[in-house]
Amino acid sequence: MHEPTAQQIKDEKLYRQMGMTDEEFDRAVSMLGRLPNYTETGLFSAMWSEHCSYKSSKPVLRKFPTEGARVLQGPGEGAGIVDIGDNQAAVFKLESHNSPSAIEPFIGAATGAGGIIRDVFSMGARPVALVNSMRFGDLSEARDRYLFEQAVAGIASYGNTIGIPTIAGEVQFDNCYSKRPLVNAMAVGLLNHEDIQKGLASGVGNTVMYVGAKTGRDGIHGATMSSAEVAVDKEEELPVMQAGDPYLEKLLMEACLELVKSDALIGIQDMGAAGLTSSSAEMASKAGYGVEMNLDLVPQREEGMTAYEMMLSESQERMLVVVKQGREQEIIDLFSKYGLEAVAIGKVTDDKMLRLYHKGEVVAEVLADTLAEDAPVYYKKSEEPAYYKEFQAMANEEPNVEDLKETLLALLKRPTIASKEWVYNQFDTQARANTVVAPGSSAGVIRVRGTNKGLAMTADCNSRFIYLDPEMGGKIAVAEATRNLICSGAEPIAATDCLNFGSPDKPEVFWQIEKSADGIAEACRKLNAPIIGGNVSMSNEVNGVPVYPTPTMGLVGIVHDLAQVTTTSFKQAGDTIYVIGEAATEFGGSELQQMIEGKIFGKVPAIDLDVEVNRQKGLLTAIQNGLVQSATDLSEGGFAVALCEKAFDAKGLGAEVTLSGSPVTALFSETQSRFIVTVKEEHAHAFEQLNEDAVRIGTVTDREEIRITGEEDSVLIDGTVEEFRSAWKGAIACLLSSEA
Amino acid sequence: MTKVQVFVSLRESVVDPQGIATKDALHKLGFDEVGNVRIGKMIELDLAGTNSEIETRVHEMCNALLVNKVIENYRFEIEEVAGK
Amino acid sequence: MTKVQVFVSLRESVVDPQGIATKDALHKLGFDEVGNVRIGKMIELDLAGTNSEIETRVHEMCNALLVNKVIENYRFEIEEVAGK
Amino acid sequence: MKFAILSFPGSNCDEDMKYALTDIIGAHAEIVQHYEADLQHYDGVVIPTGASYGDYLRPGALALSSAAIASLQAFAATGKPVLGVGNGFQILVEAGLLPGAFLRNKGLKFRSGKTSVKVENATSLFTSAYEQDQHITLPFAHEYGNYYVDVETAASLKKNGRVAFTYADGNEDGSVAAIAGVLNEQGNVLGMMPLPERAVEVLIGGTDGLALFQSILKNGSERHA
Ligand SMILES: Nc1ncnc2c1ncn2[C@@H]1O[C@H](COP(=O)(O)OP(=O)(O)O)[C@@H](O)[C@H]1O
Ligand SMILES: [Mg+2]
Repeated sequence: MHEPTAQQIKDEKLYRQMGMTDEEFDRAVSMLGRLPNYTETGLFSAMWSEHCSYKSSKPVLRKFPTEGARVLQGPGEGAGIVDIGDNQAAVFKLESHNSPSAIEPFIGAATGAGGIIRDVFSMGARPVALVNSMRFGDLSEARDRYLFEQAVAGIASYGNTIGIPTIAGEVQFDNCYSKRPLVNAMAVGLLNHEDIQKGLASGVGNTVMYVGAKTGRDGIHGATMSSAEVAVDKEEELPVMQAGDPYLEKLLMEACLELVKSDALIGIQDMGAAGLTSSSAEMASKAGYGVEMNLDLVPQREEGMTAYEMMLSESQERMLVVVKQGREQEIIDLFSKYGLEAVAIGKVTDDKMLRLYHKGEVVAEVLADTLAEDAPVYYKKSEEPAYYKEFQAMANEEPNVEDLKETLLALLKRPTIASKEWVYNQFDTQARANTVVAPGSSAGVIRVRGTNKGLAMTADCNSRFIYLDPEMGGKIAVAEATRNLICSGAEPIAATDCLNFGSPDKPEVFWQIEKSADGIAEACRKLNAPIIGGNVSMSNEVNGVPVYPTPTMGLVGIVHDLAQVTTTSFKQAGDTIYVIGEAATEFGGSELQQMIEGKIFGKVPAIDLDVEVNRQKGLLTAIQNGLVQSATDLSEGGFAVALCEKAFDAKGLGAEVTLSGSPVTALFSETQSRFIVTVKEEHAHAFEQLNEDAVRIGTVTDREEIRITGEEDSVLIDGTVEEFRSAWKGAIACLLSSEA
Repeated sequence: MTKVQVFVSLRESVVDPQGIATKDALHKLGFDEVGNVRIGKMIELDLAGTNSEIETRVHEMCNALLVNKVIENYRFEIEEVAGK
Repeated sequence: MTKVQVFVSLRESVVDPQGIATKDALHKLGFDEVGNVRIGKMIELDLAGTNSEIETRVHEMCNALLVNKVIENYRFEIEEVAGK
Repeated sequence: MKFAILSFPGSNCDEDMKYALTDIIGAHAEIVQHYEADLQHYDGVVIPTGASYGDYLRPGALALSSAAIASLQAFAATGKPVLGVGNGFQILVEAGLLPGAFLRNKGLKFRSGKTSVKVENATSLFTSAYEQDQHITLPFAHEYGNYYVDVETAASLKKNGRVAFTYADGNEDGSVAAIAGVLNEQGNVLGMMPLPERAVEVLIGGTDGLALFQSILKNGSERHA
């Protein structure tokens, strides 16, 4: 293949095929002071893609609170870092791999996990747990079942092979995600403060080394691709997928974790999106230096690769490291112990240039800042969609429900509510032997070895609420995540986010982005969860229709004493059952509304963050004082579903409760800031003191039955735990085996 | 019944970690003459029908299920059971 | 370099869960003419040496690593690169 | 007693095993890398689980390319205890130290969780601290847990008390005769898919795995005395 000349690129507007607009090309030309050649045009197009530059989301991200007493590293590096005491810190980030997963779900999801794990150990941290958040169509179509099964298998294969347990996550199903799944992966790591690393290329003359897998022609232009809508029907024409190698990454991880102990190391960064280009340009730009690389020295998997191909390849499991001049051999020896190659491919310069040599010629010479720092920033047009006014004008009404018990059974079978066992039984949730709470409770909890502390983590986002009312929905996403931590006995300490949206060029979509960010920012401030990192994935659309706005929140909390770890399940017959918070008639965006009406509309449940903060404080204090036996937050499906979930894994136990008010509302409304808590009788008084909104509604029984009565002893729900459990447990497997 | 063997291999440029690890192992065992190693699938099907029917049907099966076109190529051989 | 294709299949006596699942899936998709399905491996090696050397060496590789005789059988084909 | 935890590239639960043996059981254990595998000075060898060589080609198979296998075979021949769990079991089988082979799980999926296991032989040096026919609960995590031996071999394993453990309720992965753990003829090599090192603490996976390590220690120190 012959590369077009700079003139042809301009005249034939070839940069457009690389995802660059005319304005962006002109901007590049004026910054460069000349026409960019083919390789240079590739550098600009990749670095100025949304995925690398955040050009249209930057103004929105500025809204987020990023500071806090515990924050050691906010957004900007591979992952954020928060202090957890004892000179240790937690390192984590949430990242999307939506486009690759839409094309090849197994590989896409697997490399998503691989990438976020690299982000974490590139900070010097040992990855200790994985969390994921996924969205798919409702499983009625074969393609969506395939995407779901394969994405789960992909995450499983990467996490299981590298030996990092997946301890929490969420999966929701809605046809707005049909053929356009969302696959977000989060990794959490631990490090000692002194081991914190940054991606800096500093110190003139220091050596730039390439470590890990060889470079091939796979994943070229992945960065620009993941910023564009994917046409799933044209599979053959798509660029070659970058497949992952969890085995190699395990070796790379161990080598890098040994490397960070060496004083020869200056900086280290993962070759993620836009591989060699982004890692070298960003490391130089962040450090205020230049980088010079000889591409002939880059380890290559295939023959005859051009500079363009090498710079834009997204071959996986590669890292760029900068080490002190003269110490190269140590590094080479270190990596060879793990059967890996470390190759010196360049050096740090003082002229701030990214300069590339290939076959003895300079093939690219660009100021690193122009690629990174000075990427364009867009203030997109934002416009309130008509539907929003309409929905806000609607009155809150109860969906009409014939049979309460049948409705509960049907809700328990909804894939979004049903047990996710089918998913997490495919993950090694126990690797590293630190998992205190595995998937199945509110949040996952791991022990921090050598201390009596635990780390709790969860990912949450109810996108139906965000679609109907982005600001309220944004608050709810954060609140739900913190509730999951609180119910596990953890104090939330920081958050990461992954903003999954449609095209920002659509004013309604950009409005959703802005508004939900406002809600998230406010809730994070109120709930003391600074956002220490995140990721943006835009243009999640099929045939021009955007998915529901889905800004997934990943939260991490500290359990100060492992004895305080609390789970969902009932513990003991005779315990008192409390509900915190009253049900209101709020069904907009609820699972019940979607189930009965086949669509969502109206106002979402209102959330008052002051009330939220109060109740969370009261509940956490009660848990920390050892007053609580079990705790659950109310989410999709409302009270009845949550009550059942508390019985499903509690051998030999059931519940008898009495509710007041309209049955449908009492059982199924998704009113916010609510919890079901069980308490030993002797602690009832102390518990009530701390939680003024807690109302006694019944007791845990020693019969595996769920009995809910209403006013005047009317029986609302009466059934065996088994009949509810079997509906809930088998639902997803059943949907997957269905024909057509 | 006719026996059909479908050979599925990874597209060029798709990395084959399994092949690479296997190659390294072969070298360690002293088989230094080994260059590239690629690992693919062999799917053996017993089918009813005339050869020309079978030919079209197998292509359909590969597109529908057996082959992941995003990362894989395939070819197949139809052999008379007699031919065994 | 000579290209060698090693075909590894499960022994008759060993049940092949993947083959069974694939057969069921094919039937679901309407390929009712499909009888037995067995899934094996195709290992492609680039090798240096004369054909007769290669022949002995490939047998050695299969015994040493590529094939587990407890559950698998193998055969292989040596094809001249020219022959491609 | 001094244990070597034999770690191959990609073995990712070697630390877990070391923690169980040292911090919980109180034995002396060191992680020995496959390339430095000189095992003579140890009283027991444990091969941990966790995707050595990425489970590529066949789980456990690529370990055959390591020099450690020869020293492992030599060590086993001395009659000292060798324990392989999960991927460690797969390696023992590929190395010919135990009979059989592993197929993909019947359900074709990686499965992890806890399973009920029956102690079929409580007289071995690995199991003497259990009761005969005792039911215990152990964690497991594997995609190739489907143990295969031909019918005759299965019968003779049973007859000679070489089946250490079977799956007690449900044999979901399809192992022949529900076999979960196998001994070699001399009884000094045990391979098992359930993971005892993940069941040594109330906080984590329960404590049903403790007795296995206690057995090894007890019998080990006796044969030294
Ligand atoms: N993809 C997944 N991976 C791991 N765990 C999951 C996944 N999806 C759901 N879970 C687990 O299943 C349980 C229920 O999930 P979910 O219904 O989202 O809980 P909640 O409503 O409290 O957020 C949680 O423990 C969650 O961690
Ligand atoms: Mg949730």
